[in-house]
Amino acid sequence: MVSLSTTRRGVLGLSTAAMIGATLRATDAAPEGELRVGVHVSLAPTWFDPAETPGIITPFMLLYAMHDAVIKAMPGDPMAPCLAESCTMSPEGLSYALSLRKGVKFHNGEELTAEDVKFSLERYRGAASKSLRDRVANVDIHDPHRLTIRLKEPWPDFLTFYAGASGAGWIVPKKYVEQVGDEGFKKAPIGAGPYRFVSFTPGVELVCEAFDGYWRKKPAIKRLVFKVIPDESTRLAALQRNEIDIAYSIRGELADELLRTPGLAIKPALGSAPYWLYFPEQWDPQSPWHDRRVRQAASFALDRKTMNEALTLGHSRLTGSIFPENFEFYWALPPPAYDPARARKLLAEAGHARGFDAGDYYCDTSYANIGEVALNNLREVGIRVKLRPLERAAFFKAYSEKKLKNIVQGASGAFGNCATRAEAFVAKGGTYVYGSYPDIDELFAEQAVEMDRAKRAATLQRLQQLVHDKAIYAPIWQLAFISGVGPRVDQSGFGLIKGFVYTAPYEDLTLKGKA
Amino acid sequence: MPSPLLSLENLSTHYVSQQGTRVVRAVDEVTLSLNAGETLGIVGESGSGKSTLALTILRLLPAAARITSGRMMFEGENLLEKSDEEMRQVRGKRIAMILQDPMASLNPLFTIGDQVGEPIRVHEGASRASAWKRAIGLLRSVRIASPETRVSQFPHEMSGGMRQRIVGAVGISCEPRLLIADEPTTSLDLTIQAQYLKLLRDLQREHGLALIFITHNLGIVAKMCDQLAVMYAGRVVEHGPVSRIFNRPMHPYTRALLGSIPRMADNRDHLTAIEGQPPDLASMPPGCAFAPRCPEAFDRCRAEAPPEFTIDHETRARCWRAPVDASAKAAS
Amino acid sequence: MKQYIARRVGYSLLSLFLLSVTIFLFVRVTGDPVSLLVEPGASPEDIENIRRQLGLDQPLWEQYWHFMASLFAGDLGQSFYYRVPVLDLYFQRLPHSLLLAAVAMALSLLIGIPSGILAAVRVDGFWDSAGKIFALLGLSLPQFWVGLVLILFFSVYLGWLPSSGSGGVLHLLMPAFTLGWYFAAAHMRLTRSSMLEVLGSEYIKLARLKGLPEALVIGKHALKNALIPVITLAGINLVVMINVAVVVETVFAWPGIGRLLYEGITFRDFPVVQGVVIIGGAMIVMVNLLVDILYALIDPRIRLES
Amino acid sequence: MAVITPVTTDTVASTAPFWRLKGFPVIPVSILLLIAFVAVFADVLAPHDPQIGSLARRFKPPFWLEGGSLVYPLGTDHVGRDVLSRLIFGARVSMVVGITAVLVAGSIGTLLGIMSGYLGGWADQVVMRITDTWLALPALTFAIFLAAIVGPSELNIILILGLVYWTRYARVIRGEVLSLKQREFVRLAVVAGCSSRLIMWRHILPNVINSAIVLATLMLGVVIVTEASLSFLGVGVPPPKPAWGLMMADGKKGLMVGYWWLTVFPGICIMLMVLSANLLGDWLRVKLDPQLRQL
Repeated sequence: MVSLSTTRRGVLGLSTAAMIGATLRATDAAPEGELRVGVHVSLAPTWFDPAETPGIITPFMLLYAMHDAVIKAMPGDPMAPCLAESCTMSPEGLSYALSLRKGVKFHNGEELTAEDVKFSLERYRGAASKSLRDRVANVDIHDPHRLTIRLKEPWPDFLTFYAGASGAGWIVPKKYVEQVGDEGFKKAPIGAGPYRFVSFTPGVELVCEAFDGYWRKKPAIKRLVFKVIPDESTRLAALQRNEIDIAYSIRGELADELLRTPGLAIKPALGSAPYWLYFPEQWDPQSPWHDRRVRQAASFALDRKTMNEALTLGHSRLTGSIFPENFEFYWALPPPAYDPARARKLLAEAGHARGFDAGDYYCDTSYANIGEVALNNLREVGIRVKLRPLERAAFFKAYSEKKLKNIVQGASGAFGNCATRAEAFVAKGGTYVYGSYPDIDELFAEQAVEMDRAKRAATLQRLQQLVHDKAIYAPIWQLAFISGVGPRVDQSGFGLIKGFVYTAPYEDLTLKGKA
Repeated sequence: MPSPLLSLENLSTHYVSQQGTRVVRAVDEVTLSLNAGETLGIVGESGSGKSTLALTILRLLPAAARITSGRMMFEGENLLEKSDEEMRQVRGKRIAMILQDPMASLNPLFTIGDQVGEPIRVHEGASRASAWKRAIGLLRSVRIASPETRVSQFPHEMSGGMRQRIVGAVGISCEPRLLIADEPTTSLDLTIQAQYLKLLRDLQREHGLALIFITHNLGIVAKMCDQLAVMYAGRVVEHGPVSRIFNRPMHPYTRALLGSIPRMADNRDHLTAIEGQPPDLASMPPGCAFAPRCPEAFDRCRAEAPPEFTIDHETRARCWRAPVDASAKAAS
Repeated sequence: MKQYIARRVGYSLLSLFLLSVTIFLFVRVTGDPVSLLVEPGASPEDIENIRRQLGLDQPLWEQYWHFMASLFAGDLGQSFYYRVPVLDLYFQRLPHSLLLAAVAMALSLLIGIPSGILAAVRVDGFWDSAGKIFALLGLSLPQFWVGLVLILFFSVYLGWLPSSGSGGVLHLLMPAFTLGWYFAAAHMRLTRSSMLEVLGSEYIKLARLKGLPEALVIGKHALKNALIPVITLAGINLVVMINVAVVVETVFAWPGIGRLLYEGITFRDFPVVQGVVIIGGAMIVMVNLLVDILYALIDPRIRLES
Repeated sequence: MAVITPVTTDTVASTAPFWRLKGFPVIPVSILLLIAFVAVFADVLAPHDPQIGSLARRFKPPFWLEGGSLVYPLGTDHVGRDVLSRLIFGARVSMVVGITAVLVAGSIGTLLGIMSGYLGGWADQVVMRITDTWLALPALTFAIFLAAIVGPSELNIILILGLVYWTRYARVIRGEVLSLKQREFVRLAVVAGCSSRLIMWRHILPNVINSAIVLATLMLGVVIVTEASLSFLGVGVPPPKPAWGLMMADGKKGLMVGYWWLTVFPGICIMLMVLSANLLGDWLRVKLDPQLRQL
């Protein structure tokens, strides 16, 4: 999960979780009706298995339906205890004691026990699995509902990874997995989530059915169908025809149509991937980008607000940082103003009174629409660039191999915190770092060994300040993910969980006329 | 004298190019007649209009060709006044034709029986079974061995000579009054050629057919035909009984042809013995078309095209010298 | 003849070998699947971990050797993205592709053959131009646009047909038409030229000389002969359709091979791309081989010439 | 009257038929000339810069609709650029991309086709094996890979399309050469001791050039439509270059929203160009095929 903001240490009380459970608990009526979701990507069976969770957000779309986690983000609480009733960190930070909820059943009727939690953690091999394996010493089971996870050394970020940025805390039934094997599990997954797997047709659809025995509440909707519709215009058409009730990722002018069509509703959700312009030639004294004023001018030239209105109907979050707001150690920076006059002035001071030919502007093809607008903005102040959209795979290959020049339009939705983000994008040697500044590298090295959280935060904030002052990047926004919802849906579930762009939790979704 | 089976009067067929600027007089003012049971030979070089004439009689001309004038009387009816549908009913039933390349004339995808019986079914409304039976009989009559098995075979299973005879069988399937054979033997070797000619003659006798035999082989004409028409540049330059023309050709072109007569054994494709080239049909000389090559041409020949002189009831020729020569001969 | 066939089969295998090398290298030099399986900026450990899981940490020649060895064992490897065997994926998609291609081909011939015949029989007439232009239009408009216009009209505006997905006959109509229309022009042209050629043949002349009604001449004698090359082309195009329907499959969310391949490319799912291209290549090479051999059987000159 | 059409032989086997039009295809050629004219004088004709827009005036409809104005006669696109100006400059891009790509494909294909057909043996084997491999690789797949390798630019799209489609030429031309080889004049040239290179250059090339030209007009359409499909898949001519195919791919979303002018106008342009090229090609087939000159 990308959404987690702060790491909670100490006791995660019952309070919030219990309250949510109480207030949202609907009637006990039997689930009925069918909700069809038009999905923008091809669903992969790997996503049925929490152990495979890669470092992208998409699989969580399915995990929330079929599985449940010890602790996961829920409405109002980014770290809500779910399968756990409580989680207590030992004072020295070396162990976490979990007390599991009793009577929780998997879809096959077996009870979820501490064995399954241990098994799931040890079996986990997805994103961040190495960090977990390196730091987790062992898991002690005290009784079927109590266990302790012991660390080799204090690791303040443990819960960030266990409960958020990985699938390790999502529980699969040990007995079943051992019986059917990994391949068998992907063909017929069993979890403890609100919906159980019914059928999957690759490239076509995934069908799930309400699990009456879900601990939190009985889902209101009987069937969930995820239909794969790769083209977004077609997705919109399917929504307009009520072939689907929810259409993920409806962008630009198609979103306008959602507003215009009676019965349809627009559901924006803010993702946690900031977008930015990067100037890889700023370390080359020959390049015009070497001059900080030129980079600042580029930033002032961007009319982020209008861009936001036009491309995402104003739902994206403008930002002055390349770090997402929900990251630990985030230091808020206001979005740079749109000030073309100042941009021109800066350019003139830098010796480009008549503007200059700035070369290429590289971007991922899927986001060339941002580039097209930025291109116009830059040209208005005299920075003349050529758009060079590269197909996604080729773009990231070239970006990481440091083959790009002039301007790069980048983005990242990677899990982690501000330190991990800085490692990849700012500090010397990072995957996407074309050059670095000694003072920043120093700060980065300093925070990496700092055990005191407050001091580390201060260091990282100074680092963020420097990234801003040096205008290494011209940040644009955190992109809004816009989905459409059809007339049959009452509670669509969008935006309930902060930072999560898909609909969730599924047990809370309702159709109109069916309480 | 009984009225002839077929008489063509002043028949002209022209090809007109798409822009209408080029006119090719492929058949020009042809007058011919043929009695029932008779054989008419038509000879001439390639491009002299023989085949066009045959297709004109059947009204099966390419899109660009137009019959511009004349009459075509067949059994007392003017074929030019018939509708397309009426004309279709004449083809195959009353006038049949055997094509230049009988080898390619059979559809490779249908059985022999189907193709031989087809005209019978179309023109006489015969059932499939009875047409089949008739086809077997027809194959027998063109001397095909074991017709019962052959009838259900496909063309590629037949030898060239057999296919030739099958095409003949198609021609006579509806007992037509007139059969036009357009160089039917050019693609055959000599023995088969002779057999085939004999077959045609036999068929003609048995069925009382009139036959138009188009060829450039004067040897065949001598054997097969009663009447002969010599064509040059779209026109009939000489017309008369074969014996008369062979003995006493009136037109210099006929004389040249006879001078270069190939033997039966000499299966040459072209008559090459005459010097010079045939004229371009699209830009004919003002006078006689043959004048540029004619050893006997004089000024009038080059200035004015000769009309068709009727020397006697069996001799007609298009040459300024013809009436003169005729009277000279008569005098001598 | 045996020797000829043996030689042709040999060439075909050589072509497939070249194809395997080409696709193996292409797919590797153009992008890194790992960068797509994680978010940019993911930790190097995770990246290394995935790389090892996918076997991408081995040297190139070893990967190729492994790929070829499994290929001969009938195994195309596991998809990076789906983590299931490529062959499973392929055979899940193949029926959809076959169905789409078959219906598209039927529609394509339904447009192409009549318009081709009309064009050949009524040269320069109204129907010639109308049929010609209708068939050519399918070639002149990008498929994605045709598809969207169809969806807009038949799904959104009229509400007659489902916009996308697979299922009943109704789902099939729009994608099949879009795909078939694109190919209609080729079939129309070939029908026309083949028909014209046949109409000029001696046996058609003879059929007319027999006094057959024009309908019989065209419909029986000419058509049957003229359709032979058209059916041959249709056979080849059927295989082509299975492999090139990316755009149509994407627009109509049709779960076919084309989309599998396209998604394989966008995710740099090496085993999927390799597998689909090789199987598709084998199909095309095989059909060409069959056609060549059939023609050689029919026409001995071809044998001599090569 | 029943029709017997003269027997004709196709120069370009099977891919396309021989076509007969009444005289010169006036309308198609005028359309192509018009497009060429517009392409050449785009700078003068276009009222606005095709690459610059402003979000403030995006999605303006054509002038005859409510909210439209004559300033942007055919409306504006999603970035607020003038559709008419983009169409005008698009003519240039599409013409340049289409024609050059066909030239690239034609040159490679004709050259290799001649060599393969005339020299035979080893050279033939190499070329034919490569074409087989090429044909087994779906064109779009191939194009996506090439685009990923060389990156997107107008020039690269030309190269890609050329590299994808040369095999079609090679096959056709090779077939032609094989039959030319049997002809008298080539045999005479061989007997006269001409070198292979001279024969290919002097005797073979002029005789296959007609087929190459006919094929080129037919390929023009294929290339332009493929260019559009590449844009749809995101690997075509890079925005904001005004290429018709790109305009259609960009505007396809607008189609669902009622901004039909974004795709309909470039669609009409592509359609007219492709149709015209095809009709001209079919006419050329007839004109350039010596066997059909008789009438």
